[in-house]
Amino acid sequence: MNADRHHIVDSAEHIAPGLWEELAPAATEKERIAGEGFSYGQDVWRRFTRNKMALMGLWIIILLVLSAVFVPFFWTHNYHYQELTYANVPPLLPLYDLGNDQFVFLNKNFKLYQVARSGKLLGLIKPKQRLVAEKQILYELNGRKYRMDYTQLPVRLLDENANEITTGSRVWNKTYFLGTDALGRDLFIRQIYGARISLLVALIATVVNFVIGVLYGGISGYLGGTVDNVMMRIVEIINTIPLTLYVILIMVLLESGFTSIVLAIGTVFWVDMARIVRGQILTLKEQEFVYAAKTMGAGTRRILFRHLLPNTMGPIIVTLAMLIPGAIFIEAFMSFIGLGVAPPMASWGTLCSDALGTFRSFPYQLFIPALAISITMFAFNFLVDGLRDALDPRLRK
Amino acid sequence: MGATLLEVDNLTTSFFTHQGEVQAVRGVNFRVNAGEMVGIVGESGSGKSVTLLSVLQLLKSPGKTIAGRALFKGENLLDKNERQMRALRGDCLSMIFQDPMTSLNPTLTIGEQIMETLRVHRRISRKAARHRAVELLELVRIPSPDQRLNAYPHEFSGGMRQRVMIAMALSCDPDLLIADEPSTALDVTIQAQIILLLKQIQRELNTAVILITHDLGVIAEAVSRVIVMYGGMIMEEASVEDIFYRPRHPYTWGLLASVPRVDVEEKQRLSPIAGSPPDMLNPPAGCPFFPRCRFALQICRLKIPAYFSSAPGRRSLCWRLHPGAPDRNRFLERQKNYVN
Amino acid sequence: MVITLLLVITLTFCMMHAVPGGPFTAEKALQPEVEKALRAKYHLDDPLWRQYTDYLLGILRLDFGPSFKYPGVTVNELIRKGFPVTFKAGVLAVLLVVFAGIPLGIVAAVKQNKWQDAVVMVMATVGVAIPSFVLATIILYFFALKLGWLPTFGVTHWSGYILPVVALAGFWLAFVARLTRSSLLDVLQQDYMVTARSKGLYQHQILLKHGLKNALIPVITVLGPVAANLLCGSFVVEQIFALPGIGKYFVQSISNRDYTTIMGITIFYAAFLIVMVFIVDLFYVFIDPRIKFGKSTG
Amino acid sequence: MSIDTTPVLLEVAGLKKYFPVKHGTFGRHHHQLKAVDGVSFGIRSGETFGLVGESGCGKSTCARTIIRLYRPTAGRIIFEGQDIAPLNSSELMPVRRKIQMIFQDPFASLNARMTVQDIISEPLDIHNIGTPAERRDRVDGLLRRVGLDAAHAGRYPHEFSGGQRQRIGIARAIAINPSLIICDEPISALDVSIQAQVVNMLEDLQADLGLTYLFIAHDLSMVKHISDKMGVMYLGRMVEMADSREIYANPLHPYTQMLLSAIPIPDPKKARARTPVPMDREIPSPLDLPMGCRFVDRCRQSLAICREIEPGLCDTGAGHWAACHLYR
Repeated sequence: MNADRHHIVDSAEHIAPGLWEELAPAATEKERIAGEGFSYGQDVWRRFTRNKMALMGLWIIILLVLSAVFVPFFWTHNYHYQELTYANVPPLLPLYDLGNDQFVFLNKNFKLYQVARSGKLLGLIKPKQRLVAEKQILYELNGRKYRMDYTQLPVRLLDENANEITTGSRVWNKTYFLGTDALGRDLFIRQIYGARISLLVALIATVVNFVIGVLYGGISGYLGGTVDNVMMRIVEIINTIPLTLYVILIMVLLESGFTSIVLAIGTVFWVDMARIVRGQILTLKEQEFVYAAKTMGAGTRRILFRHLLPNTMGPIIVTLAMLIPGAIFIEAFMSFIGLGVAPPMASWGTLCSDALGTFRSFPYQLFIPALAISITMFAFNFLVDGLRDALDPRLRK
Repeated sequence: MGATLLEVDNLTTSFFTHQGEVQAVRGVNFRVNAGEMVGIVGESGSGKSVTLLSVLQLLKSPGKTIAGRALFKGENLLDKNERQMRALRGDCLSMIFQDPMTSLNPTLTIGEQIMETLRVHRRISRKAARHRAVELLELVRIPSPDQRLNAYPHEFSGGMRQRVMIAMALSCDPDLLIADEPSTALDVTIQAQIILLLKQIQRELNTAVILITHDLGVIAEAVSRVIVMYGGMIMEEASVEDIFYRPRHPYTWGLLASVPRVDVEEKQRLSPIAGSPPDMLNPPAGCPFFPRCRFALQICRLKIPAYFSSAPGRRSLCWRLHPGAPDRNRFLERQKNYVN
Repeated sequence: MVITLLLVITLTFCMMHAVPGGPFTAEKALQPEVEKALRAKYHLDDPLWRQYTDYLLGILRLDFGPSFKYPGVTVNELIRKGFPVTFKAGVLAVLLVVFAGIPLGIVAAVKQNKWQDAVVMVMATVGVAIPSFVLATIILYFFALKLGWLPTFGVTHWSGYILPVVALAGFWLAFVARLTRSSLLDVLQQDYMVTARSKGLYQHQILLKHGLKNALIPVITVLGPVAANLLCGSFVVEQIFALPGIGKYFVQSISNRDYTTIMGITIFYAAFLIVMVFIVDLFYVFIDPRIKFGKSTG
Repeated sequence: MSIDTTPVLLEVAGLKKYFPVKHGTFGRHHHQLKAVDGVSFGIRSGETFGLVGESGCGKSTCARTIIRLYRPTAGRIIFEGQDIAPLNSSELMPVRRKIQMIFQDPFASLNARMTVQDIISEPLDIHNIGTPAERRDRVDGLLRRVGLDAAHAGRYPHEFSGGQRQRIGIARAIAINPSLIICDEPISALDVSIQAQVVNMLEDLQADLGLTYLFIAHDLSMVKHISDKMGVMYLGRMVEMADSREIYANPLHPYTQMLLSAIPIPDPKKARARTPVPMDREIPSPLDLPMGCRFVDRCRQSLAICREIEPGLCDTGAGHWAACHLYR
């Protein structure tokens, strides 16, 4: 028997006489209250912050937004300047140590660069002579001769005695933090611009969802009847066809470009939100607290904004967080198939598609934007999961 | 009265939630004899359903039975693994639930749901199972049972679904039927039919029934012995007559005085129990009922009392009944104020 | 169904004809007489309503007309050539989604909060976070280029389908696994599951007969749209793996501004999709007895 | 209090509320669900009128139509001498100050996003009563009136127990001093010991504030306890109406008899001594009503005429009304 749990005492036990006194009624009749006085918002926040992954997602998104907004103001490169001498320079440079604090980097496109030990690019080394027949290029550096041999790939660097020089340590490219693309544009700043595009798309999707989706669903659900029938019929028809098809059609119609993406997303991207809000409003409308407000004489506006919508906020936020990655996804997809932003503007989708051609030699050009998209998606997904758990009424006591 | 069928001893079950341990059942012990109908009465959160779900090992995830034994025909159910329990459930021990609307699988015909129990435990052919299912539906008075076997639950009314549940529970002639608030979700007229049906089953099939309810009226109509639960503990146990005419626990008094009586002519004011049920996350250190008890003593706040028994099969958990308690007889006189 | 399709046709038609300047202006300036001849050839001089009715009648005869850009090639031919490849890849991908996604979801739900669940959920989260074109290029890079296990493009051999199908199915597999998991977890909490346990059924009966049948209802609802989206996903996957499918022609026609092909393929897609959704609806009625046929489809 | 001389506060005459029911999306066969189908009764000032019946009998719809949550299909609702049935929402505003409602579900009837302070002061807010400071004082007073701590005004509903929430609902209902309160199953979601608390509070408030109640419940014993007069509803119709004690002592309609015999009595000897009226048939679908009397299929005493003509409610003497051919 678990004695400390139950204190079941023997009837023969002696009880101190003082304990037989009656309890004052005040001590027994008092109303208890269980909670700790947290509002709904505080409660949600507490549960949200307990979820480490969700919190991480939130931080990543905040970081992304901050860098997308501020980095272009002070970054030394801009997104459209082409420096063809530095085309296709990767972010990681395997260096050849030539002694005397001399370092060079040999790119896969047969270009030799002089590099500082720190990883700063110092300049392209002009070849002294091209031996096309032998598939060799001769260089002279500080009085010593080197030859680049491309009889077999990957290219090798040989010294005067035709011995292969082995690469030393790899250093991070200090001039182009994430390397350059085929036109010698700084990929880092292009990534940031890609983030700008994606986040702008996310912002627009949010606004559209909020304004059109919530309003459409709210009106449809609140008014009900024939209005609701007609409005839902429209949504049903839009829903039969996948969003991607619509967006493609709209993009074809409007010529590609950022405004078209915005328009395309804006036209059809609110449908899910409208359906969810409508469903919520339909259930809430039959809740007794709404009837209570009506019996007090509350007007439509009060009922909608004080009673219905605040109680729909949870699902709205979760849906929003779910739709944002979808919007980013679609933009990337469109840009990838060539319907996105016009060059020289960069988005993650165009970066990926640009990199596709040379991706056997320069996979970093593809992996970096791909990673950027994926991390952003991860962040949003974790955020959604966290929000859903925090807002789910079933998990609340 | 038959031999002991089920003996529960010091059963302790908690739910381990995010906020902490909710002590739903705290050291409950009682026994049920073969063929008898026992009522367990208590308000929501008193631990009455959890007790029986623990016995059948049907608790959902944060719930865990920490201590105790549940001897069914001498074997401890709590020692059995899922495989052994599976063989018993639906066969010797079956259960029906409060809400017939959600307790039947909406995507299977009721015939299938009755027959599968038979086929698992009796290993009979589909045809034989179907034959038996028709018999069972006749037993619970469902009209044209042969056709109704092919119907889905949503085609039945609430009362009919509860009959189907009972038919399902009876399919393998269980020794013990646990009915967890079987009539609460139903209208009074339907409730009366269901209770009548349970009484008839207990009488005719000699099945022991544990009837869990919060309705004292249902208890008075149906059972022979009553267990009153509060705050995860048994407050009082006695025969149905003793509970209604000679109760000894202030909580039982409170319950009796809270319900209006149709059968009494003159209008009288109800005397409710003040306050709210205890928070089982932080139950009182002493008697769970002391914060709402009019007769609470200093000791009630500090220590859980022992059971005081005045006759075999009758016990009450109250310090006022302690041999050393002051004014013990005057206290017992008070019961007259609470019973008609 | 017919109404929706008609709406799609009308919408596509209007959109294509609303393109400023018509289909030939995008090119270098054509000789006026050449343009005139071309316009006459493609009946662009007819009044709009006439073009519309002609087009509708054509579709009724399953004729999507000639391609603007490839003289002598009809859209029908393109579809006939491309569709088998797309369809094969699509069906394989759907099968992969169904037969891998649903079981993974079940495992995760049954082993909730155990390592199996964690593994599935990590995989599923990765799956929904990576766009199909990223997944396609990454697996292409590793399995075809780096490891050389599988061909990089073409479908001359069955192994050529492996990577495209995985790339196509990836996102939806993860999506379906997550959905199955949450749906089954939901169902496992239902009262009738306790009833099933209280009846002493076997674990597999409880899980498969009682749990899964109910849990699959929401999963089946999304399978129609999933199938549709798999087809749309084929646009880029076919591009990356150089599969001669319908999606490849579609992307080409977009960059070529080949309006009749865009229109034809869009309508073909839409029709295919509507049929898929319809089939799913039929299945839905079958699995959920509470839904009467006609109520859900309208 | 001599009830018969006090004025009638609410009179409902021939009240009907039908809901359209659709079959399928294309279906044009619109059925009508006759939730309330010609109900008449009156409540005198300071009185409690109880309304009982099985679920689906239309008692809640009746209440919601009277408080004008629904627009009645037909009939009059005369409150303080004015027919409020045809009024539009702005014309209803003065009436809304005088009729309030207490709801069944203590969880769903309070907006979870509002503090108790906001919930209780909302009616004051809507009707522009008092300054913010006065409203705060009023809320404090109301909270104490219903036995809660005024210090908890800033808390949210989910922190309170079911009984406490129901008291918050009562405080909200009495905040603007209404004369009529419609109690729509106010205790059926509560525990036994809490039900009595709420019922006693309602009785005290009636005595102190001179309130009039329309009390709806399916628990016949509680309705009998609290109401002076009561009506029994069956499938949208009032089948019997009389003084509460009279109905229990002398039920006329076979349906009332059946209901009464079904009530479990918390007294083992009495419970086992009585023979229940057999009730093996269930309530028919309100969409598919039988011809004639709606109760005919479940009735043990039905006559040939019962299948032909629907009986009207008529006075069998001494204000005891019944709608049954047995008493014509």
